Amino acid sequence: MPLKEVAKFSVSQLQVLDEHGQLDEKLDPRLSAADAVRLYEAMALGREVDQRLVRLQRQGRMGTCPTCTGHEAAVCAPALAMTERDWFVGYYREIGARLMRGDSLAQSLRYWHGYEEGNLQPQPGRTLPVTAIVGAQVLHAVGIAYAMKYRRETDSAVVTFFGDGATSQGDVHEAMNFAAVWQVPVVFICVNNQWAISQPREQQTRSETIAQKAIAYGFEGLQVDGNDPLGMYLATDRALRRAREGGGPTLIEALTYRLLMHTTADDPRRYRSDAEVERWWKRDPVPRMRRYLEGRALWGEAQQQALQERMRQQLDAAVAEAELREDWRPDLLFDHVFGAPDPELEAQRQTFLAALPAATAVDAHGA
Amino acid sequence: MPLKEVAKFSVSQLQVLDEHGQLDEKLDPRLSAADAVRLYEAMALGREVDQRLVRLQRQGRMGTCPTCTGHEAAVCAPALAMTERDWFVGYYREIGARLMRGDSLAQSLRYWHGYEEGNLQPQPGRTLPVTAIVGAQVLHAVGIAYAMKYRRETDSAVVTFFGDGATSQGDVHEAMNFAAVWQVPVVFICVNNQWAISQPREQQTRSETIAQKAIAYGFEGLQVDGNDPLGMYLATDRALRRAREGGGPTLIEALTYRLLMHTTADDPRRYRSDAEVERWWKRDPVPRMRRYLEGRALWGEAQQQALQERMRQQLDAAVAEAELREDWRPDLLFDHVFGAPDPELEAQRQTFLAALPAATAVDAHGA
Amino acid sequence: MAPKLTMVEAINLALRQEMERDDQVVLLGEDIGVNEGVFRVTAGLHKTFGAERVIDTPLAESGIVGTAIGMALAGLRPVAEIQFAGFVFLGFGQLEGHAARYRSRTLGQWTVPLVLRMPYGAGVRAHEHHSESREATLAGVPGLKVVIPSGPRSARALLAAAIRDPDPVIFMEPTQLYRAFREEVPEEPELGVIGRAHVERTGSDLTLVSWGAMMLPSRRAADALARDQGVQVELIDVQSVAPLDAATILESVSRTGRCVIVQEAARSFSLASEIVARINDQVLLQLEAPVQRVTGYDVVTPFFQRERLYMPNEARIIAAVGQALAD
Amino acid sequence: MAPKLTMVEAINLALRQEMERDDQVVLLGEDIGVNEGVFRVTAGLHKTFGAERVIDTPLAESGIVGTAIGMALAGLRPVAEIQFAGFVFLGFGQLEGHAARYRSRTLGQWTVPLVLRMPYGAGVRAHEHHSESREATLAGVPGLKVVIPSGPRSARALLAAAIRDPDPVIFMEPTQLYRAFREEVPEEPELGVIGRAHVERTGSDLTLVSWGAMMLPSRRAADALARDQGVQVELIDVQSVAPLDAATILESVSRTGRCVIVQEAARSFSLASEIVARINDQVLLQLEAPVQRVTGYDVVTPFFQRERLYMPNEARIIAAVGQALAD
Ligand SMILES: Cc1ncc(C[n+]2csc(CCOP(=O)(O)OP(=O)(O)O)c2C)c(N)n1
Ligand SMILES: Cc1ncc(C[n+]2csc(CCOP(=O)(O)OP(=O)(O)O)c2C)c(N)n1
Ligand SMILES: [Mg+2]
Ligand SMILES: [Mg+2]
Repeated sequence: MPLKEVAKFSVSQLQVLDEHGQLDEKLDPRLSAADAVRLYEAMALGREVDQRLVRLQRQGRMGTCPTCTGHEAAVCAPALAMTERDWFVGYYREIGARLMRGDSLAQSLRYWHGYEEGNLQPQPGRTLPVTAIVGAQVLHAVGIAYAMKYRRETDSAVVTFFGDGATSQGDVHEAMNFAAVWQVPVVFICVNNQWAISQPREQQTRSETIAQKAIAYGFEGLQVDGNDPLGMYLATDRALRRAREGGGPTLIEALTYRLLMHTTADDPRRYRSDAEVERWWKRDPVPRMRRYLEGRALWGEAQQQALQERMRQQLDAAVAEAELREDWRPDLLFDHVFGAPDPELEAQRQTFLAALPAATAVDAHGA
Repeated sequence: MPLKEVAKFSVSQLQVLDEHGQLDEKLDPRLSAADAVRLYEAMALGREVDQRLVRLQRQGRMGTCPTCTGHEAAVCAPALAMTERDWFVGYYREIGARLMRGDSLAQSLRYWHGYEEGNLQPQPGRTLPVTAIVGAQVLHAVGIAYAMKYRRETDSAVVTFFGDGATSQGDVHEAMNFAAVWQVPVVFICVNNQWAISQPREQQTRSETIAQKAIAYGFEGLQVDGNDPLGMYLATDRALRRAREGGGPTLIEALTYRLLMHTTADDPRRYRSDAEVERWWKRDPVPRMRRYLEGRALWGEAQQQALQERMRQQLDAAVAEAELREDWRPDLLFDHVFGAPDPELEAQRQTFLAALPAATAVDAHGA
Repeated sequence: MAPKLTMVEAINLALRQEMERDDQVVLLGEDIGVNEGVFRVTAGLHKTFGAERVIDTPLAESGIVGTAIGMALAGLRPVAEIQFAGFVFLGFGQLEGHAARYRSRTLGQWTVPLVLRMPYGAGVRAHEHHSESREATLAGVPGLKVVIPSGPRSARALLAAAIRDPDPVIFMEPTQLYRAFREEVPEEPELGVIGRAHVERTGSDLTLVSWGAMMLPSRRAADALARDQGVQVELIDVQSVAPLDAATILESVSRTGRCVIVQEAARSFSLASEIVARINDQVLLQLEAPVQRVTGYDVVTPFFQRERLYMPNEARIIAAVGQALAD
Repeated sequence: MAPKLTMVEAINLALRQEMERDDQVVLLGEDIGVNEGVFRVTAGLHKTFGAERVIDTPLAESGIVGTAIGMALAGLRPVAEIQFAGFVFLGFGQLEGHAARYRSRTLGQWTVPLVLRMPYGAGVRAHEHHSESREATLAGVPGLKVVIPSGPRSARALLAAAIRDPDPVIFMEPTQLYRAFREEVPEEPELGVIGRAHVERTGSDLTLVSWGAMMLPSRRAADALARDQGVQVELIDVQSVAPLDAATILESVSRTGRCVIVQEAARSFSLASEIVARINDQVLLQLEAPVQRVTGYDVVTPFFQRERLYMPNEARIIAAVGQALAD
């Protein structure tokens, strides 16, 4: 065996609905009319929320927040493929999908406006809150998947989202390796939007694709057009089925693009060209999905008008609700350091409350 | 592009001198007689030191220490391929190679016997000390390689060693990714000895080979018979040349086996079969290299006898030197927390020295 | 009579009984299964409960902590082992950023009831990185509990309590005590109380505070002081570094007016410093002499040849008590 | 007259001048090159010195710290940036296990002269994980130096000193001060002294100790106390958390007999606690009242809506001074 080949691998790319609205019939997941409309509406709502968040932030009514424009297919189609029994373990750029999972829009607005209260979701069920530490949640996903396997919850798998930048983190590596060794039901979705703040994808890693990173762990990786809602649905659905059947993890690389700034504090023109951004606007997933619905005669201008109006109302109501501070209690955090009260913390709470009038004055001044 | 293949990869395995002493002429690196003998002697010395360390430990004259038996080809052949200008960044299982690099045997014995003094090497040059935190040193290697590239030291590259278990660590992942992105001159040698203490290779990671992990970073990985000194030499030499020429990193997976216990505190019969160990003894690299020398008429029983005698003397002298405590100064560590004295530490030193008589009594009692 | 167990056996008993009681308790770590742990703490458990509940993980500490967090979020009760405390800092990001915060940031909607066990401390002639005492680094993260037993019985009771605790608990096991002595440990489950110190010996002359392996020389010093000098110290075993039971310590100091704190850890930024600060806050005016801290030094933890020289011992404790009484 | 710079500009000046002085100084971090840092601290440097010396790294903090250690071992002078201090714990294993130890474990044969810069602290309405003050966690590792400036001029001088220092220096930059005020910073290089506190204002009634962003309310409180109550506090800027210049603080306390310490960090296991312990050790008998600690609370750092409520402010400081004077 002087110099012999011992292993061979390949990486494939999936696209079902291309940027011209052309559908690959053989791969068509044949969404029901209801699902197809639901998916489009979720994508449209995600887009709408994004624009409102930016506007609110510019008006000083919102904290620094990330944008999701461009990611709608990559995150909403997987959410459609998931059931309530599946776990959603995301990062910070999936607003549309989180709303599909039952998160409250008003609460999400509160979260980004710097209130812990915003993390209280009406029925958190199996949707974890936003995480800000890049990559960390991917390990949590694998631990949850272990619990599902351990409990024989064969109707449940875990879908976890992270960015192209996150693939550099040790935690993401450790997570994929643990998942493979344990053969647990988890789907890794890398939302490869070509940038990690100002770091372009090619300088994040030298691999030709992100999908091929799965080879390092011995499971399948697939590259998907992340702006293709049907492709993302199909890939996630297949991976989820495999996971639930005991086939272990899959890595899906969703090739997409962050069309706006990293967060409202970022100015992308510092590091990327308008031409590049323009090219990607042509591949925008939201109109692509709309054209698909129109092709199936499920959508038209009237529906669009109605949807716009519904979204506007929904957003106005959510903003109003989010801006209520009825439940505001300054010392809330002292309640939740531990599951039971601690004397030292209670003493500190008294100090805190005694100092509050002066602190509130400073706050008004400083804010 | 519905479902199209976008990337293809393969992994090869290299062997030059097989377990029956059969040489692949086409791949023969044609070592000079002097180099061939030097390599064998280093391997033999590594083996000898290992056995002595275990004996000393059993006699209570040595701390807990790892064994290197079986790894001689995997570590000494790369050391032969390296020049003084190259950096050696190892872990804890390369004693034979470290001695080739100029480390003092007596100092190494001191190190394993719990003396900081043992880390003082006569000419540390470009050989970093032993590291115990699994995987951490691999990042240091990449930083050093960056420095070499930055300084245009084109005659210098870095070779770093780590185990199969270490591949699970986030640090090793981050290191390989940084190295690829930076295209720095570093050779990653994974000494895959099939075990990480009691964890077998297949439960460490599900990938078919360790070599294929390089695919995740976009550089070449190669599997080498790690018990084949010529194969290891050839692979390292090629990778070093490529590195020095600006071709970036390479991953070499050295397929070998830890023939003895993990450390003197370990009992491998708790977790692996004698039969498996037996099979690997048949592939022992040291006799393989000897047969190769004999085939080239460079070695015989007389040389072997002389070598044994030299090694015995060298070891006896080193043990005697290591056991001298002439330079022993209890408060040594206070000197080296920082590069300049600090008043608080100096005050603490006085407390320490004042308490020393009583502490020494305890020590005699407790040790 | 209850059997006499070493601390290793007592910890093993707690693990076994908690696993029998609750099938959501799973163990994970490096070499804890087939090999039964490098200190044999998990002896027999892999055989009894199988590989699914006693999980040999890949070699990655952040992975161990991070997946344990996920397990806990999903309702399991993971008891993870870090092979030596020196390696826990590879998982510190997960502890600080996630285990410690989930309850607080979600106002109790999500919680992380995990236990992270780890041998720690010097005194067993181990290799570098295997002998640190960094309890303060962990206890300094709000949201983490840190518990340190000082003998077989407290180890068993506190570990059982940690496993049933609704919050993340770091359970630090002094290697020096693993087989240092045996103690009767009742077969029926005992539950310690996290957040409570233990007054091991009452006395009115001085309050002696310690924890973990340093309880050994502290006990010997207390005996010797009583025997040789008629000095009656009140000996307090801290047990719970976070939350800290300051009340018990302060009450004692307010009576005795004098205090010596003995810790293995380096001197600065330590639990001893924190206790002094609490004394300052609340009982300074009852203090008759400066608090004496008998501690490790602010140096990198020495290799094993020097470790005993750097660790507090009976003589240093007795000298500090003498100083506190003389001041 | 020297130009008036913000702290961001002053740090930038130090980086530029040190890079001009020594071509072995290289910068690395996330988004520090083309983007010039999320706070623009590295403005212009990528343009001037190129991508080889101002390195945009992949997104991995342990990777940043670990490769910087390698660079330093090889003789470069890396100045690494952690984008926010909340992420440094992903690299804590490298700091604790390697940066802090190389000198000691090799008795000086190998050293790690790196600087790790990081914005930290609350007050700029940032997202979670972006507002912690954990200087004590880092300073508690023997072998690491930790420096915190309180204004543009000290930031520039201390950073230059850190870059020339032979040991690993953690340089913590209070985000709240980045653009809070301008100060004259001379063009010609100034070198701060690591390990030395700065007596910013002398006074004989009470010693007020603080550092970082908390120097702002401390200064205001000192002004107000002098103006409104005729109380003269001696105001000390700690600057160097490790090594700590205890002598300067203790000398002052021994004169004033009273001390208030103001920190943003949580109360327990903190630098404030450590300073109290040092006071206990050496000047307890000169103390006329308990030391007052005005601190953050032992809770998970709040999201930004509550951050100002949790941070010390002028009113709390003045109240604590009043208490210390009354006791
Ligand atoms: C551990 C950590 N390091 C750095 C950051 C700062 N940061 C926030 S998002 C981001 C880029 C993430 O890029 P990517 O993973 O590609 O996700 P994207 O934002 O592009 O969706 C960085 C560097 C962080 N939040 N956490
Ligand atoms: C970070 C860290 N975790 C755990 C350990 C304990 N430990 C020491 S060696 C070892 C196994 C290493 O296996 P591998 O990388 O395959 O190297 P080998 O010892 O087989 O040569 C373990 C778990 C350690 N030293 N460092
Ligand atoms: Mg991205
Ligand atoms: Mg191995």
